Amino acid sequence: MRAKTFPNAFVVWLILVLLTVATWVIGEAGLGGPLVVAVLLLSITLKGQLVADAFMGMRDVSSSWRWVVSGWLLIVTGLIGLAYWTGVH
Amino acid sequence: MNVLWPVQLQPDVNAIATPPAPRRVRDLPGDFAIWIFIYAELLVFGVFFLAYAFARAGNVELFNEHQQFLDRTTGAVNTLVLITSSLFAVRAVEAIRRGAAASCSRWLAMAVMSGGVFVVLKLIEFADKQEQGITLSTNTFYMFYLSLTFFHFMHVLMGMVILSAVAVKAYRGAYSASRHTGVETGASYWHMVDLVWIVLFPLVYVMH
Amino acid sequence: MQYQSQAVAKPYFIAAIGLFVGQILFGLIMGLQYVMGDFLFPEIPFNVARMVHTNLLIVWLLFGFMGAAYFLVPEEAERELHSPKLALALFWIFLIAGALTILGYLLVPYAGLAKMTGNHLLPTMGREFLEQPTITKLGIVVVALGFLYNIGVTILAGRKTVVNLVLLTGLVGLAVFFLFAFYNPENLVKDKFYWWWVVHLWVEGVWELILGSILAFVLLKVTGVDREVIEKWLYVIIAMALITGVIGTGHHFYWIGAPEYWQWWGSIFSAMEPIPFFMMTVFAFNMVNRRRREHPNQAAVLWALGTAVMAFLGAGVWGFLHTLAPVNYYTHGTQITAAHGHMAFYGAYVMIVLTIISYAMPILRGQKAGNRSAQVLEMWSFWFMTVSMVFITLFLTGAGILQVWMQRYSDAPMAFMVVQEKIELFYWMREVAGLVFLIGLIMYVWSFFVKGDERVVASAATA
Amino acid sequence: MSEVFTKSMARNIYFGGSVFFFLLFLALTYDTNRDLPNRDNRGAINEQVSLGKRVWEENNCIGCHTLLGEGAYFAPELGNVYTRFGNSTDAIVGFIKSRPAEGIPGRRSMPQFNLSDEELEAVAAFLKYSSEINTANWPPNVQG
Repeated sequence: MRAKTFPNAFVVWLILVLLTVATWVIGEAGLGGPLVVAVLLLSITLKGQLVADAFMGMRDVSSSWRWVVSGWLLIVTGLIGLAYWTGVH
Repeated sequence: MNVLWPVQLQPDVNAIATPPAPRRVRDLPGDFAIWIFIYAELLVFGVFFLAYAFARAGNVELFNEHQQFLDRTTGAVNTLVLITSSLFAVRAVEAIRRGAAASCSRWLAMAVMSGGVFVVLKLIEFADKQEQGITLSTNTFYMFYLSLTFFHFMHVLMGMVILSAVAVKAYRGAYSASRHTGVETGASYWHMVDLVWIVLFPLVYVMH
Repeated sequence: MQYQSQAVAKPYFIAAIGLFVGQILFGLIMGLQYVMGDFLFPEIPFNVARMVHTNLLIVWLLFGFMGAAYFLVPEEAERELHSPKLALALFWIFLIAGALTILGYLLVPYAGLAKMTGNHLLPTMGREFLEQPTITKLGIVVVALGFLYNIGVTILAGRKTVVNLVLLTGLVGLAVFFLFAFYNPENLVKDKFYWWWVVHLWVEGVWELILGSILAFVLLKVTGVDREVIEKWLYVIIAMALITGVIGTGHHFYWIGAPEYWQWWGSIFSAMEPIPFFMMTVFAFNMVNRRRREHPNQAAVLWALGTAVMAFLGAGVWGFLHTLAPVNYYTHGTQITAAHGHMAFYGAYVMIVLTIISYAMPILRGQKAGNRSAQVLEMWSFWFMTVSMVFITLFLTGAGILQVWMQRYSDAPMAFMVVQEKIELFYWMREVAGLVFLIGLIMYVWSFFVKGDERVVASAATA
Repeated sequence: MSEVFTKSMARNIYFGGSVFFFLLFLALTYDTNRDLPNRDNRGAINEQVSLGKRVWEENNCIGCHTLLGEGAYFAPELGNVYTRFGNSTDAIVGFIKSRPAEGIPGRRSMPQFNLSDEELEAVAAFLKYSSEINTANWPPNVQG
């Protein structure tokens, strides 16, 4: 199983690159608004979880410690979303 | 399965066919002390991000107006640099698990050099802002932009120091396939620096 | 007592307790002046009583820290103190200089004291907590240098335990940051900014290292838990203390003319400051629960646990209450600050000094632990002082909340003195709680003179 | 929890972390000093203000009052006393001068410091200077 992490890390890297480029495109296009914010937050959560799992090695770690990082991501992105939502209203 | 979805939700079919891996559930990689530090840092950054988001909620126009003047391209390139650097750190850990100390040291050196690229790009960005006379006291948006990026910038420098020390130790043969906690410790810290930037870049540079 | 030279700690501890009594007496005078404005006026005006109250606190805590260092450093380093003679000489210098300064406060008008001591040559007087004449400040530096030399040489020549190294970095930091007491620019903002480099970086910085190492030492001794475990937790806790506390200084820069980003930096980092205190509480209880022996000195165990809890409450919880900038905007410089100050100083620093005295004093007097009756009395004094301090804090908090409401937050803000009269009841209750504290303190002092059953002492000594 | 939790790593985090955050503190201090001229009303500091600060210090005013919220909580805040007294240094001088030497029965009273006219004017000038420091709108109202 260890050996199998080789392509994994690379694929993860590729996904991260694509999501980053997508973020950049959204930024350059000047897109904004609730939908875009939601998409970006989703992308942050996905990227963060990928880094945690594939790079930090969290997917092999006992769930309570893993959940600290995942929980951090969810709380931070969730509350950022809430803050942006209150900014709209 | 592996190629399509990198996060293993279920044990791999091949893995079941072959003798099971020695331990499916691992401990946190590296020294537990660094994880106390990592979690503490995540907490600080998390609170800082939320402070940004809620401060923005009260000043939406101001934040939107000044956000567009940030250098998104440099920010995006720096994101790519950091995730690539993180990948190098992953490779370094894989190398030392195989016992390939020289290779581990090389991957670490490449990670540090990528960090150097980040630092240079960031310095150019800071210099540009300095030239425009933008400081922490210009307005709330720039206060957050400079505070968050500078605070993160210092973490990159710190990570480079840590990884360099680990690289030198690896080069000198201090680590082996059975004893390499130091490499995992340094890499874990470096991934945290990456993780934080992954939130920071879209939040401060793009999201509005 | 493992090393003869540890005995120099004894006069330091005795002086500390003596000055502690003085501090409390002046605290009671001030408490009365809050409700009877003309009490002892103009003989001892409030500002003089307060100066004596706070300066005595600082001086006796320093005596306690130095005594603690002289006691634990030889034991940790496994060698005699470099120079017990120097330690004794510095004791007398410090005590006499301290006593003269206090007498100067009480007998000479402050402006006269400034003139007598040549304050115009290097003006450093008249700033909160740093009221000492410049010459006294120089004396403190000399004493601190001699002390550091003595301790430093002993530590570096002996076994370098984590407790000793952390204590040493804390003491060096204490001396280094005190040097900012000599920087007093005419620019008020800069004056205040760097004044905090002494005050904050002491109490929320390097003093926490001293606190942590003394607590670790006592826990090591009374629980018998593996040194390795205690030492690495000590490192982690003080690391968290500095990580949060250094930038946490920013919570003092909100309203003194410093840039406004300190409101964010200060709020975020000081909001984390309770973490190390919380870790310390968990750590202390954990170690005691995992103890490998029943130490005969139960009073010392009680003080150690009490320190951990009260430091968390006083410094952590009461600090957090008003540390966020939007809250602090209304509470800054009110009785809320006083409430926090009282419980934080008592819980963190008074109690840690009493902890090490409780552990060390019987040993310095040739026993392993005080006799049973003495310990029972000491534990009663613990509860009297600690509970009354909780009430002092609660009453001041009540006073502070009302003060904030009437003077700061209300649509029709009232004048300071009008509000003070309206919250008089809380000051009376605080004074009563202060009297209970004094009773506890008297019991504490008394506990040193209680003769007990010799048999118990003998069996404890052989235990 | 990781199986590995070494004292040396804990030590590294202690030293590394403290140095890191102290450097950050120095960086922010540097920026603060750069920004202070915009806020700290240093243009108003002259010899009189300077003398006033000395008078303030050598009479231990901070032992009862707060100044910009720091000090003792026994007597009113003085950072804004100039505005509270109707933007008048004369009112400040008059108040200090008129304190009864024996106090006021049953009430708190400021001591009579017997300051010279020059000192009185100086301390009032110092308090005027203090009131014009940019304190981020603190205190919330004129009562201090």
